[in-house]
Amino acid sequence: MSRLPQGGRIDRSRPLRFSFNGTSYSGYAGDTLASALLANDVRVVGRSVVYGRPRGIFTAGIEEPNALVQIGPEPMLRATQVELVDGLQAAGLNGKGRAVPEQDAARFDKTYVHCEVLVIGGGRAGLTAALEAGRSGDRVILVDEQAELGGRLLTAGWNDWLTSTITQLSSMPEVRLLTRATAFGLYDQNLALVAERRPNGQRLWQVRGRKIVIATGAHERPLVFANNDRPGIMLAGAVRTYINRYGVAPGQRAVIFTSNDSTKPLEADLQRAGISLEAIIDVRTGQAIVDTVAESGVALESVIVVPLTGNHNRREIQCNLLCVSGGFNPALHLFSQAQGRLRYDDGLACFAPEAPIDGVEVIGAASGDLNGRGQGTIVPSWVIPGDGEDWSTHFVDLERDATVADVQQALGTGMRSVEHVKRFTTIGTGSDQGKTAGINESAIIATQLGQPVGAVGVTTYRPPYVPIPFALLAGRNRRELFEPIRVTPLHVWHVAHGAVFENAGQWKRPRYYPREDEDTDAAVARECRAARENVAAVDVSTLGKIDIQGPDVLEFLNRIYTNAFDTLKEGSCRYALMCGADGMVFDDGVVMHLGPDHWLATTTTGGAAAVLDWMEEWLQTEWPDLRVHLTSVTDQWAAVAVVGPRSRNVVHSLFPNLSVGPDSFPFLAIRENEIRDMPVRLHRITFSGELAYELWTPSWYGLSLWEAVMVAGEPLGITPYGLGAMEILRAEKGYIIVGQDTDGTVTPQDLGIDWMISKRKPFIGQRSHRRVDTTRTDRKHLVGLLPLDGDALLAEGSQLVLQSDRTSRYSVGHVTSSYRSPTLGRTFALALLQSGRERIGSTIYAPLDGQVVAASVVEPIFYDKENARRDS
Amino acid sequence: MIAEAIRRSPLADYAERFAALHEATNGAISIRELPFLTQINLRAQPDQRIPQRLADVLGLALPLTPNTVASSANHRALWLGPDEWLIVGAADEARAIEHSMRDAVTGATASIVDVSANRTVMLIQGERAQELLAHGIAIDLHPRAFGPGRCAQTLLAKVQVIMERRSDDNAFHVYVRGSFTSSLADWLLDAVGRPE
Amino acid sequence: MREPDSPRHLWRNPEPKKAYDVVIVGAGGHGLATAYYLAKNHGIKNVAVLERGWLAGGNMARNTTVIRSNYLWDESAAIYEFSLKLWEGLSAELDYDLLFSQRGVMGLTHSLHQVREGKRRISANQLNGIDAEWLTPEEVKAFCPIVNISPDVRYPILGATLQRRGGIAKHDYVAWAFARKADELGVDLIQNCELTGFDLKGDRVVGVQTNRGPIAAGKVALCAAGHSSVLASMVGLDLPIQSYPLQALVSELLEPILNCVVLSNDIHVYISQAHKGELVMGAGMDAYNSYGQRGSPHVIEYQLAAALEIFPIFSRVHVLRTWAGIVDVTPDASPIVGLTPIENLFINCGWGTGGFKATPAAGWTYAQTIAQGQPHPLNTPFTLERFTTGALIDEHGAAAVAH
Amino acid sequence: MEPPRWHTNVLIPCPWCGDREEVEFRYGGPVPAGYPPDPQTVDDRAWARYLYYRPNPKGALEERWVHTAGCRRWFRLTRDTVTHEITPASDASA
Repeated sequence: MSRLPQGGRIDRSRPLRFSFNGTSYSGYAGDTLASALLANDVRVVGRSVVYGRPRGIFTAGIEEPNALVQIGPEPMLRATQVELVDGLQAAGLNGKGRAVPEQDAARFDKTYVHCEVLVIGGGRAGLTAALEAGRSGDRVILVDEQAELGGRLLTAGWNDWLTSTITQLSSMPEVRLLTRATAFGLYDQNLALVAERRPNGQRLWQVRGRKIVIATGAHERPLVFANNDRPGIMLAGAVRTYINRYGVAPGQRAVIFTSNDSTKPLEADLQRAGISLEAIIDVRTGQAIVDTVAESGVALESVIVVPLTGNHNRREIQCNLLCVSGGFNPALHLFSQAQGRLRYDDGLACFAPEAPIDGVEVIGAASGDLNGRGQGTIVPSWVIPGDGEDWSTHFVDLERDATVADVQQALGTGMRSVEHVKRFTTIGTGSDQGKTAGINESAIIATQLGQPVGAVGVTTYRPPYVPIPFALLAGRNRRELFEPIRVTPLHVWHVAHGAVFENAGQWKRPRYYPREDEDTDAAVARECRAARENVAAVDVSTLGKIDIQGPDVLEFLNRIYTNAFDTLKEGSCRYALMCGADGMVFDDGVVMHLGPDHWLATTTTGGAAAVLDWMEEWLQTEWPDLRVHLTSVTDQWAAVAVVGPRSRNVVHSLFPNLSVGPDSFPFLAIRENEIRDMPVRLHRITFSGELAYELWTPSWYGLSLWEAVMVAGEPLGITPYGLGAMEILRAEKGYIIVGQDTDGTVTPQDLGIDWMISKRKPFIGQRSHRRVDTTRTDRKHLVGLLPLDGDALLAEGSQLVLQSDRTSRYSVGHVTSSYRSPTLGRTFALALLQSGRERIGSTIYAPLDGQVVAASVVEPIFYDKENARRDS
Repeated sequence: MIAEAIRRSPLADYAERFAALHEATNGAISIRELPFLTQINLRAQPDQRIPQRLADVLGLALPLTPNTVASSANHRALWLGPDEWLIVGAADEARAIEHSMRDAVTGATASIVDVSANRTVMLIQGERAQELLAHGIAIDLHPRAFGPGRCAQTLLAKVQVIMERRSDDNAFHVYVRGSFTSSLADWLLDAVGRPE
Repeated sequence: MREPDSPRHLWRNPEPKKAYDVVIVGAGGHGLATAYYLAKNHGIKNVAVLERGWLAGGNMARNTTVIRSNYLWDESAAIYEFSLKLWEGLSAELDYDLLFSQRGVMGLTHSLHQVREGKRRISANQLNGIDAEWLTPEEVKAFCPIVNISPDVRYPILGATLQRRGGIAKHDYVAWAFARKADELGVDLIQNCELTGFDLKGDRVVGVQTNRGPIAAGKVALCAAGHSSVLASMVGLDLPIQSYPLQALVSELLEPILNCVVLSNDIHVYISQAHKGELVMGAGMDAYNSYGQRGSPHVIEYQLAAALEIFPIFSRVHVLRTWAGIVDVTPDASPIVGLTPIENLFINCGWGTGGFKATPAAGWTYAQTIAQGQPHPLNTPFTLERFTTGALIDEHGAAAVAH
Repeated sequence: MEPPRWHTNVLIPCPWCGDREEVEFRYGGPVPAGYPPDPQTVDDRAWARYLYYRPNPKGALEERWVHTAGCRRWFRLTRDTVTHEITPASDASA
């Protein structure tokens, strides 16, 4: 055991058991997995990803490149960041993680939070800033990635200031202190994303801070020399942390290798921990370590030291701990993400913020103030030559196993940009994101090319600052909460009556209501027959509904829709079509004239939001002079269509005082009535081609209305039906579904519904119908198809060709809708077919997956061409 | 009075779950549906003389400051847009309010639409109510930014809602469209989470 | 080195000459491929490729490397299938292992609408001689066992299209390989050379101005993806293009787990596992114009929720790095390639999210267009003129998800 | 009484509701040239320009947004397409 007899911030009264690679060990509360492994003399924690070299713990923090572990379902965690808990089971990784099926019950959630000041980093600088901001009464959030506030103070010595500062902050009602919380992304307009580790999962804090204070400190960087990757080689600051904070001696015989003053306090720490200091090799005094030795091939056993002036005076020093410091890099990742520009500072030998950015302040070591780290005078010694010409063990990026030789080769190919070298060598692309490698890479390139480091620059910092689990960004938007679910007021009835549902955008809509032993086709066919032969009902509440009022509504509607509405009387409605400015069919629906200056338009279920936006866009941006007001009332109304030759009987029994005959309540008329206290608006409109009534009532009566329809229809055997039957019924009549029989490339003329295109008034899209392409006579037209074999079902989506042989490769259209019709006793389809109207009477072919179905081209209407049933 | 038997509010099935939530959080969060409130959508140009005439009818001045609410004993008017308000009253007053409002706007360009059944209202209150809502709502709900008398149309868990802070600091009205209501309620119940 | 055969030489870094027969603006994949095919197929070697930043540092460095040819319309299918055929021989052609892996591209559907559109695409592909097949949910599971086909999710999988010949390649290697071959044939690749203007004689372009001085040119070929509008505006040419950020991300390295490319149009996600082991994922485009090479985090959050619907096994995998490329999008999501109203000025842009997979074919056909001064048969449909006539090639269905 | 402003900077400043998250809005794109008073009189080329050509500058762009999840008002603002810095329009007209 290398646990020191005393000291550290661990709780020795709380021993914990854990296992690593199947071996059991013990540690204490307050340990990280890394400190506990060191305390148990576990020196090799993994193998490197490319060369399989043994690797040990290298740092004490987030920048760790070597000690990657898998814990349960979570791959590639840093042992230096994992808090020890009882029963922890970890396994070392060789640079690659494993995705395993999720079995844990961890909870990942998100919350928004606002503050005047967000301080990132709970070290001395961050705490000071938070205290100052907190005293003003501002809302302050202080986040820190560690389990305890204090940052480097936890290593450099706990003191009264820290205790008293935290006490003061905790007493401020508008100050929130978040530990175990890593700010990993800084976005436009001061949005910070913070990942907080919680007892049973993680939380994503989406923080909007009016001001953001970056106090993220600095990362120590290694020196680059031959065989600089052996277990036992560790950043000097990490050694201090293990001794002081965790009460662990990471070795027994130490050598310090440094280029700056920051290692001075380490000397006393080592002594206090009983670690013998064998030598201090300071490049500033003209000495360097040029190689390391591990006779047993695993962990460090000695280092080779030579004067930099020549290697004739070589000496070997036995040691099992090499404490390395190459200076410090301010942790500028977040500043850079926020579009802050960096400059290279020759005196500090690091990149520092060039200029402040609005709303973001950088303080402490992150700002380039390295006094607190005691860097002092630094002689950056970016690459230390080895014994020979071999640079293949001078590791620049430990996680990616990339060396100076790799950088040299990249430059040899002609590459000059640091971004190219990064891609060629993979330096900086590991899960540590090159926190200990990046600046060294730039400096090595600069050295090799004889350029200033600042001219080479660094690769762009991109979020996240630390690896973030997919599950945290997904949050609770999983499974049924992935997207909101919309249901109609009748939904409970549909569920209770066994409906099979279909997703229609966000809506859940019944597809059919199977009875015992019925398959889909049988259920849909039964529902179709009921609508054609008897009476049936369908929930159409999902239709978009827009209330339109004002003196200029008529003019507005005339401009928006292809139809003209001048002749549409109050108390009547009309099928209506709208095009985009490009002349292509955009949506359809029914326009209802309800009263003086009062109209209502329905839209397709999927088009409701887009159509409302579209109408508002024209009103607000192009036609502000039109006095028209729009109000979305989609959810105000439940709507039930009662359909079929006997629908009149049902409606009559529901509304005994309403005259429902064909003359008194004709097709396209609207009537107001009520069932007991339930107000109902009735419309003679149909999407099935049958005699039909669409009944609207305020949504909270919807269920009662539907139940009343079912009760009134029961003696006749009324049948509820779903989308499956609805689609067949409408297709038999040649009624299109926008988005299925159209695809954004179809004009009303293509659909053969010229009668809906007014020639007497301008409307949106009209001009586009005169373009060269839209006036072609060989455009694709909507046609009907009847397979020659009435049992053969054309696949929806099948392309169409003119010859039956397999050589015919030129598509002349495709099948848009295709069904088995119980009414027709055969299959049929709708299609978009080139020059389709001229091809009526001919035969075309639909090849798919080796099958070819022949079909004759017919008018796109299969049932009741005279509309006798509709108008009956 | 309308026969309740034929009318059903979107959250009729949630009473038990809401009660359980209240209990599980020791009252720190409670959710209750306020069904069937009268809601009238008003569109009118504020520069016309309509506001004054409506003020007489409703007993309140239409709020002209965005995202604020004006109240009288019986009604509240929520600012929804520069020419749009939501007039809220007790249940079953829609016809009466609509009628008197229509009289008040005679001769002007205005639109009055009964949208009482378009949205239902959830009363979410308790000391943790704001924290719960912040899980899904991006605007700043702190009383300094969103105190009593404030309202906002925004997104809650991707669902369009109207938020209104009630006079009690810890109480919010959430107006949600009927079709989204059960989904939003499920989301809220899940958001409360488990004790840690 | 990790690749024993990784190259010792890729390109020279020459100073620009005073004049070239052809100046290509933009050293992305398309620019480099165009230069290569100009030299190789047409013997035009006095060519410079000018690059504002570092070679292949734009969308070529940022894309998610999906290669497929299963586009809907004949015009698109023809050029993308030609491209796929070139990909199939490209490693040999360029003497560089591009890690081209035909592991199959599966397009999941979660709605009856997308099922219909998927079958429509398959039928069209089959007519065009492009391999395409339909998979039932069970077949999806068999093809890619980690896909969740449970009906207990918000949008269950209803089936999938599959192009087995589709796959991925290593984007950097593709750029470097084209660059090396072009360089070998005498093409000058000039980095850190920013175009600042055009030299015109009447309606004819005769050269360009750069931050490294004027360069005379017999012909100038624009090839700058997201920045096409910026370049074209320097010569007074308007393009029906908008530039949007398209975000992508990678995970840490994982042991092999995902054996194919998976796309989902309905819930906007696409994902593959690269050769090295990282998951590479793309999202939908951000909604607004931007050249900022960064997007909004909510896009990534949605994307990962969508990915976990399909792959719950990736729950604890980590996002390592996110970024955005700038894609140039046309009104019909099809490219604009060919001549311009200005003599000797050529344009290749508007590939939107499909640029990477088109790289060899775009280079091949654009090179011929430049060399011969008239469109190649495969890029003929993609003229600017189509926006006037209305003869759009609407691939929105195919590109609704960016890949 | 001042209109309430959310206490922090967020992406899109609705001239009515204040600064709100981008997801509350729909992007209307660069402000197009106005709708031709009589489209029937413009030629195909000019009509194509109206339909398909919009400014796409690298830098300041005047564009439209609509606050779909809020007040449903269309409005203009100027946004830098590189820095994403936003300058609200001087008035609330769309």
